[in-house]
Amino acid sequence: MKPLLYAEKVSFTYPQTQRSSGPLSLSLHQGESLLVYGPSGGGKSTLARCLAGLIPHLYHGQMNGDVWIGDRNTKEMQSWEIAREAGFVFQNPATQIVTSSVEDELLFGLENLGLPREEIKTRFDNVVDQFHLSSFLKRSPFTLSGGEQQKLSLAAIIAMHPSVLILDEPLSMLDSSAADEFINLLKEQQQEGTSLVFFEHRLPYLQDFPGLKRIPLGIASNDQPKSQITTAAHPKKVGAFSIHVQGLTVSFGKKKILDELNIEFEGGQLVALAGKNGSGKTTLLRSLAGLQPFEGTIRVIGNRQDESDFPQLNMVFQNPDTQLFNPTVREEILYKIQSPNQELYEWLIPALNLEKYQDTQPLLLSEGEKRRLALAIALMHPHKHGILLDEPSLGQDQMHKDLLIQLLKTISQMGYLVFYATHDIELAAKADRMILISEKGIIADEPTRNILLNKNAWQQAGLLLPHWISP
Amino acid sequence: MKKKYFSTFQLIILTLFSALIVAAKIALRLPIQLPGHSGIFWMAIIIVAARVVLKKGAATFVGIVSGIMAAFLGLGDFGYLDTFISYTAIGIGTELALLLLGNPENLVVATLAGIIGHFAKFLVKWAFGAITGAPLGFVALGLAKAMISYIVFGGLGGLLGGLTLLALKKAGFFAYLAEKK
Amino acid sequence: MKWKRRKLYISTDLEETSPLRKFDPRTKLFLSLCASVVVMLPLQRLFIFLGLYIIFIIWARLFSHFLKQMDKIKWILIILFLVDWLVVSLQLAAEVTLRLSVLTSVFTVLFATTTPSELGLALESLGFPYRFAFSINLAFQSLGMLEQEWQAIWEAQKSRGVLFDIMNFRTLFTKVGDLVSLTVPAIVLATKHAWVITESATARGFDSPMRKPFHQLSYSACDWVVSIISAGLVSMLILWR
Amino acid sequence: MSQSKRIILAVGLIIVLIGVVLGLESLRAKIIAKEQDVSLNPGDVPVYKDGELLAAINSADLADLQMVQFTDAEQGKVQEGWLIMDIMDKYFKAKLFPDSLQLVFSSSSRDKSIALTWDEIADPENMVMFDLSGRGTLKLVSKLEKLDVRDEWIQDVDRIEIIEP
Repeated sequence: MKPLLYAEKVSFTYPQTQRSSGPLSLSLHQGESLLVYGPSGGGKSTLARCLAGLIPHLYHGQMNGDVWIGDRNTKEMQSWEIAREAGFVFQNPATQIVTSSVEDELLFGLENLGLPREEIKTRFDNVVDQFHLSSFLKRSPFTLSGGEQQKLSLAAIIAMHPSVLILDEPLSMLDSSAADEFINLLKEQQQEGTSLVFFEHRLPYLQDFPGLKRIPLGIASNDQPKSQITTAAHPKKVGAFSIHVQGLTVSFGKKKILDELNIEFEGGQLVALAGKNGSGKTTLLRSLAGLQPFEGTIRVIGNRQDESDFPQLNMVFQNPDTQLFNPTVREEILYKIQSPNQELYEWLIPALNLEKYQDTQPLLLSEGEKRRLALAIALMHPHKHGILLDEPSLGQDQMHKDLLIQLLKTISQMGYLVFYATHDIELAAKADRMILISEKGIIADEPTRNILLNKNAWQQAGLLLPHWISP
Repeated sequence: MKKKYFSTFQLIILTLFSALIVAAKIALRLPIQLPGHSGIFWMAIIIVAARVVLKKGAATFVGIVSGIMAAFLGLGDFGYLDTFISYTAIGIGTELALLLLGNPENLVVATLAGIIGHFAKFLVKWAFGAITGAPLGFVALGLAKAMISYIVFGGLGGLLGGLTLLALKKAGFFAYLAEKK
Repeated sequence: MKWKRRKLYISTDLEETSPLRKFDPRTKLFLSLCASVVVMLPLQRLFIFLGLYIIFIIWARLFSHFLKQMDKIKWILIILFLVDWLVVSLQLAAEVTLRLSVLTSVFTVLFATTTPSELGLALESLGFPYRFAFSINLAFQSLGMLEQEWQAIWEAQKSRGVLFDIMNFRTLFTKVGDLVSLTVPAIVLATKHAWVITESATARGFDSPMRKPFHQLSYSACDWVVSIISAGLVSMLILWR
Repeated sequence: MSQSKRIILAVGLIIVLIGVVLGLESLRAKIIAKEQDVSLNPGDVPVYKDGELLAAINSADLADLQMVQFTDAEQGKVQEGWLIMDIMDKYFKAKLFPDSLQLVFSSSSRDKSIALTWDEIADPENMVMFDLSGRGTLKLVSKLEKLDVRDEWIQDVDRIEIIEP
């Protein structure tokens, strides 16, 4: 039987950065599912684009090898001809939306196929039924949750009846329950005969995906981190303190995002904040960072007498691109710091595995590297009490997540408070203490081990505790 | 198949830059009560747009799309028509200025292009006044003062655009861009 | 520098209850253009037009929008009227004030009763390329996201010690350099979004020569009637001696 | 074209634009000012000051003014007409003319002219007035010594010039 999708030693090299990916060879038959896995920076996204014909149609660079869809070489097809055969689901559900309503989003691809009106109508109705979208049709896709957006993106592609579906880390922005739901939708698609190619590093979610064939991506990541970070090397330790949050309330208009929260933190703790998207995680962090007007009190009580005011916590923002604009990584880290602590800098750079990038232009770093850079920026800035991190694991593979956790632990051991918000339960499970939050408020605030055993709390938070995470 | 004038990427970049201008105008308020101060970000972005998409018509396109948006959102003081035309005029003015002046990575060029582009908006407001017989916003302020303020903010915006381009270049933005069609 | 309170969605000025919602956007565009021509008429005819115009605006339930527009420029109207009256004549004062108020408000008929995507469809059917209509829609749907991004950038840079608070006319010149820390990330983020959207749109067949729109505008009998009547009125007002 | 030339050109362009705006704006101000002026019709007697047209005296407009008369000493005929001071009052309402202000009445067809001070005109005893001739033109007559014989009268006055001292 002829494969639907056939790739032979496909590799690609970017012209500017000279980063290269591949080679990858695979063949995919009707109803089959493949998983291409490997560390971040190994070129998964690039190869996914090669399979979907976005490379070479949208990218400059050197593509070797060939991809055939059916019996046609993608190099010889027009991009809309490829779109008819191969659907592509992107990593970030919010940014791949191209129209202003759910209805238009579903129609977009169908219109481009040039189908007759009746055919469009039929396919539209089918997909609305299948994905239970009828109550959403007039809504702006931006009012949907991340999980719903990713579902919509899938629906919009399925409506086009592609024979192959290529998925580029579709789970990385989703919380555990949304990820689980999305996987179930894909299982249904597979049963209906669609062939799938996953490029994903959140492997545990795909553990029980029926008939999934695994293809390891040959390239070993060439930025192996230093194995150990020691607290001894760190220049500075802080004295004991505690931060008291009392009656913290934040409202947008009439809607209360946070309602009368009471939390106490101690210096030296590593605390995770877990909850669904929209549960107020970011708002809580912003309040602690002093970026968000709020009612209630947040104050530090330290061992020194004068410390009874607002805490000094530096925030590491979710999207590192909101900060980067300097010519080199070094200048970026040291920007606007009056007298930088050289000792700290020397410690931080290898600890964050940024040594060889000091003279690189920040915009040319990979997503993971940029996140580490943002962390370096926050840590270099004078802060008394610690750091806050918003979704620090996005775009990081397992190895870098381990590195990150190791670093955060080190920082907390020096006496700082480290408080991070995440939807990644695996990452949350690495903290000493976890706070589970939902729209209704704090559901549980206990040592991580206890929370992982508390099934009831997870249910209340509306989150699925994946079975492979155990205390 | 016939090649489109703007590639899909260029079209979408210009579209998002147009929206970026309007978003800045909505989000950002300088504490200065002088006509035309929103021109700082406006001119900066439009000049960057013209450099990023190196094709004739880029600045005009940004002007038109942001003009339509501003009209829909009810921005501007003298109604939809005036708003639309003045945004469009900025686009065309900048376009023509850059056609004459060349690459806005030169800060003098960027500043002058900013002045000319922003002056085009002033001309529209002024012509709008002349058609109705009214000196419009210049009643209270005086024509010369209004003109100077437009020139200053246009120039500052152009300068910011030029500085932004230089910083983008140093930070590796154009290398990022060069990989995309 | 100040940021306005975080707004999640920026809505257009749409008036849902207006009977004009049902009309073809092309009709409304035509009406608005007609009205802006008539504005140049001499005073008596301008008065007749204004009478008809206000009746129309009230019927279209746009009177509050009209008042809102007037409210924005009320001081200018008052000053203009007084100055022109004292310096020149009552006639000129009336003429100028009326023209300005009408010109400021005529396009309410179009913009307050049409959604961006309807305008997109109208432009497409008037012969503008689909890409242009697509672009307008995309610009609108990206607005909320970009506004949040401006704010995120500002916060991120502020937390690094870039200060914009002491911004007055004099310090502005020295601060232009610091503003780069806002514009560069803003440009980078917008470009990255543009790229993802480009990929996403291309992967769903954007620019396919086969494209057929699903929603189509139709010029109804009502549209014809309104267009013809307004065209007739306008030519009557212009030609009448 | 070199970069510096382009820049100079652009600076020039900006200056020209500013000039055009300011120029047109002052022109527009003038046009508005002119709109309130009386236009000059055939038969009118224009009143100028510093070359600027201030008013146009039309004999038909004078009908509502009070007529005065005197008998001239030369031929004993009755001269009837409107006092110049009344006419001036009609056209330059509420304007106080200083006594030393000069009005020059001239006729191009007769090549005659005379300068009178406001002091002389404003004295009703002097009877400085316009007499409507049979041809419909205005004739300046007076009991003033320098203007009391036919030879000194200004027939067919077609220009009045106001001269400030």
